[in-house]
Amino acid sequence: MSSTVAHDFQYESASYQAQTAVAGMWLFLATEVLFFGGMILTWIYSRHWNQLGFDAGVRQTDLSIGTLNTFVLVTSSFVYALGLLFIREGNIRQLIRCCVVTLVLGLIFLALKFGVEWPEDFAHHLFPSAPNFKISGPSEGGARLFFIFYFIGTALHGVHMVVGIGLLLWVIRRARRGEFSPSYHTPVTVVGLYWSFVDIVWLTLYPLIYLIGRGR
Amino acid sequence: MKPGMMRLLVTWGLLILLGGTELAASYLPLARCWRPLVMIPGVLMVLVVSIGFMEVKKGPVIVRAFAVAAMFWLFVLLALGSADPLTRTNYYVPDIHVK
Amino acid sequence: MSMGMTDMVKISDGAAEGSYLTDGWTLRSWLLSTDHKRIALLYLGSITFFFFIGGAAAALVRLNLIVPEGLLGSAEAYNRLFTMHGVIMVWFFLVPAVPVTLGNFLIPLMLGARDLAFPRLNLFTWYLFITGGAITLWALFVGGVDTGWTFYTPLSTTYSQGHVVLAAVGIFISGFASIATGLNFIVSIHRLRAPGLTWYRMPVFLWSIYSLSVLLVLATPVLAITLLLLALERLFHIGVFDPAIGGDPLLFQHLFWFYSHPAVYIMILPGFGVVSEIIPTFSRKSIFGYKFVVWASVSIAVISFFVWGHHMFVAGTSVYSAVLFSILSYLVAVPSAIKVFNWLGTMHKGFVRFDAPMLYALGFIGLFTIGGLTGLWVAALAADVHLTQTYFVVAHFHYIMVGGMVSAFFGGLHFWWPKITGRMYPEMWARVAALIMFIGFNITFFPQFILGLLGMPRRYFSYSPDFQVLNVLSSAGASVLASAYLLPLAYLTWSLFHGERAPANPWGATGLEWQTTSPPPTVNFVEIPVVTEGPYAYPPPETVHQQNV
Amino acid sequence: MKWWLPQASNSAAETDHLLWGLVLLSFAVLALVFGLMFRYIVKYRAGSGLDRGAVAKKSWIFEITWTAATLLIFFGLFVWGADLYVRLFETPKNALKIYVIAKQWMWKTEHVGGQREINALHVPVGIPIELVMTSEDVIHDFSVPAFRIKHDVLPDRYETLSFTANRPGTYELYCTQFCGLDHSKMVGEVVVLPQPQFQAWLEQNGTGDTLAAAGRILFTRFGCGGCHGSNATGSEIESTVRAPSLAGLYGSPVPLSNGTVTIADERYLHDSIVAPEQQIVAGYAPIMPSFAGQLGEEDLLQLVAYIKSLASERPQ
Repeated sequence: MSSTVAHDFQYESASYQAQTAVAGMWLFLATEVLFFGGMILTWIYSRHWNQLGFDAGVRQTDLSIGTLNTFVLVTSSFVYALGLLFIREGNIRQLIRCCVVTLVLGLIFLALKFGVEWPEDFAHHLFPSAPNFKISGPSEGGARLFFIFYFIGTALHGVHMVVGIGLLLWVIRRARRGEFSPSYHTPVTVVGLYWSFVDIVWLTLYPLIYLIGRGR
Repeated sequence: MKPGMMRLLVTWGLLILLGGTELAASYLPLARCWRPLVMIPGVLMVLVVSIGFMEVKKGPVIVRAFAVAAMFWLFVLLALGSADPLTRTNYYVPDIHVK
Repeated sequence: MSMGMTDMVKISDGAAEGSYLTDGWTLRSWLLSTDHKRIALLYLGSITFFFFIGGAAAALVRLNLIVPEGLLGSAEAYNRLFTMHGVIMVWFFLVPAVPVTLGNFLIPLMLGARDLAFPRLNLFTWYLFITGGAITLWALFVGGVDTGWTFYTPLSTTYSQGHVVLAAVGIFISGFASIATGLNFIVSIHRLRAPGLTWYRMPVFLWSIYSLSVLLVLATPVLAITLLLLALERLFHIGVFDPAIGGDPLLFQHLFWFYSHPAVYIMILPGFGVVSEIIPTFSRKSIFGYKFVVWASVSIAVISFFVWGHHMFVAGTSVYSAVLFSILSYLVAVPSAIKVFNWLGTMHKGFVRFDAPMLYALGFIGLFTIGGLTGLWVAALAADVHLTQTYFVVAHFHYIMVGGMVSAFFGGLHFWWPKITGRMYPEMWARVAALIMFIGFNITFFPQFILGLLGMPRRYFSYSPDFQVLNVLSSAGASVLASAYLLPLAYLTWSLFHGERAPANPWGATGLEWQTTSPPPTVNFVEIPVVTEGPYAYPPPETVHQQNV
Repeated sequence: MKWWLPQASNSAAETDHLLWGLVLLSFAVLALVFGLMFRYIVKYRAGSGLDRGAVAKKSWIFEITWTAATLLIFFGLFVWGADLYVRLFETPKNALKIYVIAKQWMWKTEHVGGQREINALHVPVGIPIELVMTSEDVIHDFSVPAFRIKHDVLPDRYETLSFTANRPGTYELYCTQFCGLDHSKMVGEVVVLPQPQFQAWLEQNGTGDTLAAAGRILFTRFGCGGCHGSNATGSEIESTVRAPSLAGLYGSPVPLSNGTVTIADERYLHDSIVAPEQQIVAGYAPIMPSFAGQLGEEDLLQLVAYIKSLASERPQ
């Protein structure tokens, strides 16, 4: 690779362009914070008006899969950050390996969530608009509201996970073509920020879905 | 031990620890309206990830500005947004008679 | 978030000499151009198109209101028309208007940069905008929506027969164009300033673009989640806004207005920016209280997120939150007042000329002040109980949107027309158009203040005969206003071919965009200028003796 | 063409004072802004040979003064508006309750005595009125410009709107929250009658069952007596072990299973029928089924009126 890295004509140096891309990603993540912030406000309203039913809904969720998924996602962020350390030293082979492990962990998360947990919920008639909704009687409304939040929240998070996995594949492809070096690895950093942000979204969804209202 | 490896391990350890406390705290017999306090470890985990994995402290100063701005605007949305339901007194009948 | 294909953004060889207009004639060179100036012109064409569609809907609405029982004969058609007018004008004209056209064109020039931070993202936003616009137009023309542009639930989720989901998808997609544009502007203003261009040497236009980009970036995502929840509730017949299962319809209003009030500041902030450029130029005098005007824009960007509750004073929210939102709404009105006083201060002891842009700017100050003052009426809680949902509110926001924003847009268009096209517009015709617009506007909307005070509700297909006289007057004014809007379309198009060639700085204005040729080359500046002095460095008045400028 | 709006309620006069205050303030500010603008663009137009003289170097003196002045005036307007608004929201003591049900594109009003009206509302002069309003479908808005009041009417919730008419006459009633196709047809009239004529009107229209009587029929038909133990004759009602007694329930504090105490108002009675789980009385199992699907808003009003009539005798 040439020592001086190519940069777009409106920047004066490659490192300046790299930092600008990182700043742009942080600002994009700020918009995503507001996007999920709207969801959190619906959680506040739904729970405030139907606390009994809402907490009844929380007790129907599968805590073990949720906790396992949280662990999987936290570890995947750790592995990707490790990969970032390697590319800073120029070790492309280890970067690719770390990205693959992150990819696998991400797929495990999706498999657990949409392959195991969701079908389990459908089987238990927990889909909110199901006529034979599992919880009936006094706290039916609140439980339906909980599962509306549950399915929309996890679906949105799942969409962001799939986009994250796409970005990971793109980073792996470019790493294999040898485009990254200690002086130029902006896409790796930017995708790392996005992946850790998706982990952050899960870290806020996890208590809202699995924990609050769990105890007696 | 690679430079920065310690940072990652500490971050990972902290996250596991906080996740555990969060899980345990959810089993405390809290009154229904105090249960959202379980979110405190959650918020700490978000902070740990943004410092540990996302290195918010590195890079240009506007990175930190955008992160703080996101948190401030989220706080405005949630605080002012929930001001209405928390203070909305349902239709209240004046005490016509006191038995 | 550069896409990584760094080879896409290369400089074509003819970029230095000639102008960006002559730098490639194929359709592909326009539709795939990442030059911010060409993208600005693509946007200019699209929002003009949407402006005339929204305007046509408005004309039909005013036509219908000539007779008390409704001329169009069907409430269905009327409801869908005023909804179309609202949706098109808000999301496809007013929100994008100045930022994507004048903003896209001028920001790199004013910054002394060669292009925005993410050129490819900039082109992508135009395609997002066009796709969103096409879907929304398809929804409106294939049957339309009958919920008003506010989409209140449970009407929009359970009881409406219109194409709510299709329109929501269209607005959802165009929302991402807003987010990406705002992101591009903020990062560019932070990172691409010319050497010597400190924050306090930037023109006020850039400050107001920066403030509105903060609003674009942080408010639009909440609109995205709101429309998503609305569409899902309509498709699955169950959702968080459904009162039957314990949901809260007021939650929708909170989420919707959390976006929509900052959105009205997205619409007016560029107007402040344009007027803050025009007034100093045509008074040949530095702006009065630069720091106060600048920090007024930034404080609007922050406080505008605290006030949305004033749209819901009678909606059933708690009394305490209503009182809280009322005091905050008065707080957000203070920066706008500061700006008006500073514009007047700028004209004080200046050398005022009355070219067309200045006429539009003076019209802006007058009409925006009326709009702003009536905002104080609807922020006072008890007055709002009487005035909300009546024609008073309709007149209030049209005074700010049409009287303020559209005049500023035309003022900016005329002010920078020489720089954008290299041609001068016909001065006399422009002044005539400005005058007719001012008169037609006032005849249209001032009677609506009185109708509102008398209690005529808004969004009524038919009304009681007592209100007919004022409605006919308003409809007459609307036809004058409509004709006034056709004038610039005509003579500006004419000027493209027969207008006299424009010099680099026809107004003798300060600002980096006037230091390059008009129209500028693709790379904007042959070599990047170095800024050494403040933004409006006109000679102080006392040193300027008799001068027939 | 009518050029002014009658003031027909106590709060109308005060609201008009506020509006006139705003008019005067607006004209004052407009005179200042337009005056200064015209003076400057004429006096300092480019062609005038006037020597401009030195421009004030420090602008912040002006800035601080007009910012402070603006803040002061705005705070005054806020206090004036908020004070009147809060008083409007206080439900007056011993108000005459009238029930309003909004339905896509008509208003139904019902008096306690059973008098029912469509798109019309008869009220006595001088007596504080409290409208207890709910909607059967979308959000509507009960607006009477002559009283300077309006309030949204939400589905599945009771919203109240109180006023005191002080001038006999007939005034327009509008729906001012867009509610679909015939939103503009959903208009009516509020007829304010002097008290004797109002009493005459009540008797003349009192043919139907009173709300309470209709409520008792529903109470027996839906078998509420099975658990709540009040027999058809309405004589002494003993509370059975399975459900709380309804005698004297209305208006009295009720201890709930989650430890809080609530007042048994219309909303509590309405919700306990439609969504019993929200407020379970302490010491009782949550076994009451929800009647949400079977009882419309009108039936609920009658049941609530009947339960209120069970309250033991209380001093008026």
